[in-house]
This record gives sequence, C-alpha cells and structure tokens, in this order.
Amino acid sequence: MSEPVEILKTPVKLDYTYSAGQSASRFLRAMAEGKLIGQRCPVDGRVYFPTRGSCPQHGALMRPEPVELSDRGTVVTFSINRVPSENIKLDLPYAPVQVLLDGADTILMHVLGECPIDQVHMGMRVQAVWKPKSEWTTSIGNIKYFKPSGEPDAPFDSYKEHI
Amino acid sequence: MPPPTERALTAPHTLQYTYKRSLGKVLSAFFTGLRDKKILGVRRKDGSVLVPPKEYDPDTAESLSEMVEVGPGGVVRSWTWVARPREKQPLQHPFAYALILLDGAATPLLHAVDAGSEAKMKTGMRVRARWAPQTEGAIRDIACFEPEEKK
Amino acid sequence: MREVAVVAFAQSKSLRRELDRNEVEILIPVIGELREKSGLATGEIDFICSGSSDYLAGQSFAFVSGLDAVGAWPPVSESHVEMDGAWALYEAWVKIQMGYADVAMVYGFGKPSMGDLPETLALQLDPYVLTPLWPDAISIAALQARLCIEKGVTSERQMAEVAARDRKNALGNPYAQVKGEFEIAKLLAEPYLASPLRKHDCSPISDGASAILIASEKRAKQLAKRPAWIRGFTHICEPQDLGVRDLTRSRSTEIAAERAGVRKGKVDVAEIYGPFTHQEILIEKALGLGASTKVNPSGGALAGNPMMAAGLTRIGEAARRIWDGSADRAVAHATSGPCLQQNLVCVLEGN
Amino acid sequence: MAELCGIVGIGQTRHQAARKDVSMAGLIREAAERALADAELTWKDIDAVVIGKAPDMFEGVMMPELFLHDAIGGAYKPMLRVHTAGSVGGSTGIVAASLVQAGIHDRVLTVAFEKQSESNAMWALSISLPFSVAVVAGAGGFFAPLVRGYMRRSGAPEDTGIRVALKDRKNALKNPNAHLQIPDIDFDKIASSPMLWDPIRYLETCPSSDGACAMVMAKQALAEKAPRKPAWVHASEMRSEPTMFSGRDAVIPRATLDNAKNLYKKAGIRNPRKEIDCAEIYVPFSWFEPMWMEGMLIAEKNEGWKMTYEGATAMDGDFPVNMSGGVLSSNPIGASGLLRFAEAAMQVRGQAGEHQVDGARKALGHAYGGGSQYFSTWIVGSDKP
Repeated sequence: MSEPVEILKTPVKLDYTYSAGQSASRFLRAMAEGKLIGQRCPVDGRVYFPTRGSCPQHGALMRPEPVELSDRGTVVTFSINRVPSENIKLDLPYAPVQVLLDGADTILMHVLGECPIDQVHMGMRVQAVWKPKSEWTTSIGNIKYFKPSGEPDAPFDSYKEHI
Repeated sequence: MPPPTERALTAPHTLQYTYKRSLGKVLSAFFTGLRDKKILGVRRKDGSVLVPPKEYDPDTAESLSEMVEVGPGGVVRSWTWVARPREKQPLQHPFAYALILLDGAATPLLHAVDAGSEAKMKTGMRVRARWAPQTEGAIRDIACFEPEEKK
Repeated sequence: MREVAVVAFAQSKSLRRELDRNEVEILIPVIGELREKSGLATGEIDFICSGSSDYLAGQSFAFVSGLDAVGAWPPVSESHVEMDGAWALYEAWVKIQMGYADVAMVYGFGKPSMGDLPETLALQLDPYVLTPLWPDAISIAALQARLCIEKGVTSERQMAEVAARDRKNALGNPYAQVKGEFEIAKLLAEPYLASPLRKHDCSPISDGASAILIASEKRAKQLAKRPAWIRGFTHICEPQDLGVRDLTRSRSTEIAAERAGVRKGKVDVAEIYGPFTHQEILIEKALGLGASTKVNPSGGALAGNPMMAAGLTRIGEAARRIWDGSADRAVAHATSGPCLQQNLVCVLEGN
Repeated sequence: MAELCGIVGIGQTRHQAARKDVSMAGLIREAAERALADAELTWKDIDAVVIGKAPDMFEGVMMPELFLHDAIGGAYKPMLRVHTAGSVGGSTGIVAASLVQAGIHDRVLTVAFEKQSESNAMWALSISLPFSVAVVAGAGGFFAPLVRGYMRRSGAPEDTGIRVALKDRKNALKNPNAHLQIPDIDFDKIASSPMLWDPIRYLETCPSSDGACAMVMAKQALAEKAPRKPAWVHASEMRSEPTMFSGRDAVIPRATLDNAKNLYKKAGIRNPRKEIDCAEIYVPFSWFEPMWMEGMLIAEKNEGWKMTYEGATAMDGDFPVNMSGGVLSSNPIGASGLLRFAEAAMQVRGQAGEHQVDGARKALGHAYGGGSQYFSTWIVGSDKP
C-alpha cells in the first residue's frame, strides 16, 4: 500500500467579462489618446483622477465635463518594493509612488523610473514617461512610469493632506 | 440618473488557482479509498452510513470516524439530463447527474451517470461505479457510474 | 422587542446583462432614490449594512467599492454580509432591537452576468467531493425537482402554472425582466433544459440592486404614512449535503415560519424568493399559505433575480403592499444556497 | 440594550503556516470545541452561529459557511456570515454579541477563520483586474506608503517599528498558540531582516497563517451561571469610510477617531490610557502600533511612538498592547480580528496564562481592514458594565 492521500488539488478557473463602467471607460478612452481626463465632484468641485464615476466621499455621480490634467506632479508618498509577485512584471527593487498630478485633487498610484532607488523622496517633482504611441491602449499603463522632472521639491504643506 | 449614454469598455477576466486542500482523517481515508478503488462511508451514531463521509454528523455535529465500505453498485434516487455538458463536467457527451444511493449507504452520493441517452435513465435503476484509468485520490477517480447489466 | 418598520424601498431594473455600468453606477441611483423618498441624509442614518458576493464580482473585497455609492462621510457605522441583502436587513434589524440604531439603511447588489452563474454556483458546494464534478445550479435544482414530482409534491403542470402566474403578475412591475402572458400547454411543449426543468422553471440571470430603509417606532412614524411593521423576522440554515436533507420540503422555512408567526394571522400577500418554480411551490407549502394569499404580485424571482439583492427586494415588494394599503399583513421570504438551503422569513403588518 | 452579553467560552486553534492535518471543517471545529469545553456546553446549547472570514478566494469556496456551518452545530439554526475585509473578525464578534444584546438569542457561537494555505494570500489579495496596472503587491505594498507618511508627520525615530516587532515577538513566546515563535529574537535580528516594502522589514510584518478563533456568548442570566468567570461586553463600535477621496487622511483616518470617541463614550471611559488595562490591537505591520495608539485616542497626535519607545506598551508597561504576540505573530486573516477580541476577553477573565496582565479588569479589542477604512472595536470587562 502506498501513502495515504492527504492533500487534494482542486483547480478553479472562472471566466468573467469585466466592465469598467461608464466614467472609467471615458477616462480609459482618453488614455488611449494620451490624455489624462479627470472629473469634478458635484459637491466640492474637487478633481478626481483616475475617476470611477462617483465621488466616494459624497456618494454622488461626478460632473460629466472632462477636466484635462498635466502629466506632471508631486510624489506624495512612496515605498520601495522588494517582494516578487505574480501580478507585477517589474524588476525588483522598484518604487511605487503616489503622485498628485498638477490640477488633480486625488493621488494616482504608479511607479518611479530613471531614479536611483535611494534618491526617491516625498515632495519630489515627477513627470510621466509614456510608452511609444503605437503601444497605447485603454490603460493607465500607457504611462510607463514617472521620472524626476528636475524641478525643485514641492513644500510638504502643498501635499500633506493627500497622504 | 440618465441611462448609460455610451458603451463601457469590457474585457475578459479570469480567476484561476489550483487549491491545495488538506483533508483531515476522514476525508483522507475517503480519498485514499478512491485511489484504491474502494468507496468508503462513515458510520453515524444510529448505525447508518453517511456517504460521502464527513468527520462530523451534519445534524448533530458529533465527531464521526468509523469508515465503512459501500457500493460500488447502487440505486438512482433522482437524476437530471445534461444534454450539453460544460467543459469542466465529468463527461463530454450527454450524461445524467444523479443522486445515487450506494449499497450499504443511508445517504446518496451525487455523481455522473453515463447512460447513453435520456430514455435509459430511470429513478430506481441500478448503476455501478466505473473507475478512471488512473486513480489518484479524488472524486473523479470514479469516472462516472454506468447502468448495471441485468442479471 | 422594539417596533421596527420598513419605511422606504428602491430598486434598479433587473437586466440580463448590465454591461455599461459597474456596481457603483448601478447602486448610486438606487441609494439616491431611497434618500429622496425618505428625505434623509447619510448623517441621519445610524447603521448601514450591505450584502454582496466576491465570487459574483470575480474579485476580492468587491463590497468595498459598494461603499463609494453611499457617501460614507463623515464615517458611518457599517457592516457587510457575504449573503443576500435580506440577511443584511436582518443584521440591521438586530442593531435596532439592541438599541444601537434607530434608522438603518440596507442594500444588496450583484452582477452575475459577468460570469457563468450556474457554473459559479458550483463553488458553493462541498469543495472536496462536489465542486470537482462541477454540477451547475440548474442540474442541482433539477435533481430536487424530480424528487418532488415523483413523490407527488408537485407536477410539471403545476410548475408551469407558477411560472405563468408570476410572469403575468410581473406585467405590472416596471423593474421586472421576464414578463408576459403564457399558455400552460405551450410552456409544457417546450423542451427540457435539465429534465424535469424547462426554461420557464428557472429564474433569469439578472444584474441589479435594491435598498431598504428601516426605522424604530418613533422614526418610522415620521418617515412613512403607513409603516410596514416587522412583526416576525427569522432565518434558518440546513446542512448543505443533499443526501441528508428531505429535499421534497423546506424544513428550514417551516421552522422559520413557525418562529416568525406566519400563521398567527391571515396573510394577504407573500413575496417568495423561489429561484425555480418547484422551489416556489415548496416555500408556499412550508409557509402554510392558503388560497386567500396573493403570491408574488411583483412576479418574484422568476421575473427578475438579481443575486444578492433579490431576497431584499422581496421584503421591499411586500412592504410596498402594506404602504399602499393593498395588504394588511404580508410575508416576505429569501433563500440562499443549493436547493433552498438557507431561508429567511419576514412578517410585515400595517397595523 | 435589551440584554447584557457575557463571553463564557473562548477557543482557538494552534496557528501555523499550513495546518495540513485538518480540513476546513476540522480547523473550525478545533476552535469551536475548545470554546464549548471552556463554557462546559455542547452543540445543542447553541441557538445560532455567526461565521466570519475574509475573501472567499482564499479558500476557493463561494460562501463556504454554507457547507461548513453544520460542522459547528449550525444545522437548523440561524446562521450569519460576516465579511468586512481585515476587520471581519472584529465585526463578526460584534454581530454575535448583538444577537444576545438584542435579546434574540440566549447563546450564540461565533467562529472566524482563514485557511490561507489552501491558496496564496498575496495572490488572493492582489488579483489584477482588466484596464488596471498592479503597482503594489499584497497588503504590505499598500500600507508601506502610509507608514512613511506617519514617520514624516510624527518625526518618530526610525527604529520604532523594530521595537514594536521585538516586543510582540517576545510576547508570542509566551503564547502557545502563536504561529511565529522565534526564541532567539533580538533587535539586530529584526533590524537586519530584509526590507520588503521599504520602510517595512521582513520581521516587522505578519505571517500568513491557518487558524480559527471561537467564542460562546450568553445572555446575563446564563453568563452569571457559567462555570468560569465571563467577560462582559461593555461596548462595541464600528466605523467605515471610503477607500479613497480627495484630502482623505489615510494615515490616521477620521473613521478610527470617530470609532474611538463613540466606543469610549458608550463604555463610560473618559481617559482610555488610564482606565483600560491592556489592549489587543490589529497590528499587521509593526508601525501600526503607534499609529493606532493615536487612532484610538490613547496617545496624543504624533506621539504614539513615544508609548512604544518608553515601554508603555510592553507587558510590564502601563498600557500593555498585544500580549498574545498580536497579528505580527499569527495572522489567519479572517480570524485575526476575532483573536484580538478574544484575547482581550481572556485577559479580563484571567485566563491568558503566561501572557496574562496581572489584574486586568478592562480590555480593548481592535481590528481594522480595507485601506485603513474599516474599524471594529470592543471593550470587555471583568465587571458588568
């Protein structure tokens, strides 16, 4: 007799059709054209990017008018990731950054490039590095990464409410 | 809210993982039995045999542990016909899912019956386990059940 | 027990495939309508509870984005059950009973069309011995239906009559997905989907959401002209294993109905969550309803079955009949799990 | 409140990376049987069961409570399944207590669990959706920037996190159920452990565990007759806010502050640092101890780290925190919150063994989840409220 069976392997594979929804689709389509489109909250007028269609704070649908944003911004906070993950295809270590785009009132989670890992810091000014236009799709991934823009650091008070 | 004015972007999304399930004593005995081409149930306090077995009595939560061999033949208690099997289902040609009360068991087991056609399915019919060519310790070691030859 | 009543209800249309809106975009107008009807701001709601399922959404923590539709600011006292919204309502009712809250909002939402629902539901079964066989939800229900028919509990004709009745009732329901007048003979001439079930025996796959507001006595009287008082509210769960249950009756509903006091008075209206026709018949029997009860005036789940909201919707539809005076006493039912595994019964009264 | 709620039975499993010796049912039964034994009750004595766990993708079963509830005596009884992200264990305890406090049930059994070894937690927590680009991996990737934000705002010394980890890992050595037991743990070992999500080091993070926790709760008349001293629920509170909005303080969110204020008000506590004897706080990454000391209004703003630094949160300090070793030492996600609540109750029942705080009569149990947006807490005491 061989050993008893102690572990059962059960594969689970489920296929879904995911929908980005109305507002996010508008923003993603703009991404495909190299534009960063935010939307304003109808209650306090703050600009959300990326937008998911509603202001989570007020539970209200965003104003429909698009607000075009700059692809420059400020690193609000960051970390340095040294953990491999199946979901992420980046060389380790790399710096995930939370970027406050100029003109936006919310942060965008992205990664930093062209910057030695020990020089990443809060308040750093950055600009987007885009993939070649031929590779653009309806994805925030059209921005390959952000890189230091060389501008002087933003003062802490200018971004501290976004941490 | 106005109805959607433009089509939303959609994309395929797949959730895929092969889970590794630890079994504990009773399920381990059940799956080891299947690998060795035996179907085991577990005896309840009243003497009746629960199939498939559990380490506890579903009605009272009392611990159970005494394994008892049942089947491999049994009686169809209920069934339904799957005319267009899905990719993950046990057989890729039309078959029946059935609740099968195995000989010696007090509770029926759900499995597939390869009857050829819906007309051949009948509540009360006798069926018998057909083993997979390779058994590894899984419920699909029983490839399916098939109608028992009349003697 | 404190007196608690259902005071407002809103729902989305049940749609076969709501591709163009995500869950939050479906929920916002529903919650907005509820606010409008009640005149309440988020800050006036003491407790919020929701029901949804990660596997329907195909992602972990899917309910978190649901909160975006609420406007949870200032922060709210809030909870979530991985269950139909009817059980979220139960949790909210408990919070009012214990004196923690006076006004509570509940919502349920689901977009089962994103996946293959009958197959997804195979993941609800025993993961060791059943899921690896991938029996779809329709096949599982069909095994139960045959047992019921062969035991004489119901018949294919009676099942078709239930389908025809519900879908005729649904003609008056603007939110319903499947409605119309159907001839029994024609229905019975249709081929089996999974014998003995035909297409008309199965509820549709629906995307949608619903939301309800409940309140304690004083607040309820301010918020509704004729509040729908919750006079019995309970739920019971059976073991899941199909082999250890008597599938030809719904024992858990019988127990819940007894505890909720369904038979203490005449039932004018019953809203039953029967995902399949034979299950609706089993629930009618378990609730002990007579000929004087109007069953599923909304059309029930056979007319629209937005998973995770459909049970909550039954309570809202029953409450509506109390508000408009067409019923003095109504019973709402919700179910979850394979073959009516878990059942909830809510008794509503106008007086 | 219609009824007082007493905790009359507590049980938990031995937590470890993979409990290969048990099935899912076996895991929850182990905790539930211990809780029943503690209360000297049987399955029949239970009126309802409340089950909590984090996302279903961990175990790959949709609503697993449906196939599991009868394993803990739930057949033909009411059953509820709670899921509020990382705070779920706490929320589960609160729902169970509510059923007693509302006067609906006499005795309720609650079990929270996670069997993370069935899959991979990092995978289940970071499932990529179409149109998005994953930039952070797992919870550590999400919380590391918040920790950096806290360090910047508070000016806390950089080794604060190491000190928290050292304390919790030493406490875990006194807890036979704790998953991570590192006998030769010291400051240097933590300081030199690899940076995973800078500024979070490997030994400053929680493990991935299999485990379950169970409690039996009873109404006053029954709790008074229980064989062992009950822990009385003085107050419980929950607060949630959205994951992200403009200007949100994600470091010390308003939801935690509002939660704390309301909890203390209900429990009649004016000075939490003085009136609470010890606390089990949800700290999955060491820096969250000082953050939640502020978030729970136990320390002044930007001064939470001082409590750690001065040893106030150590076993012999004036406000011991995570005597059990905390989430840093055992993390079956769905159960982690209920374990905090249960450990708080064990302290006021005087049953915490080696990690008992002498004379603890009032304790705080705390859990949080999502993007630092769900909070659930309770205060339990040796005396009736």
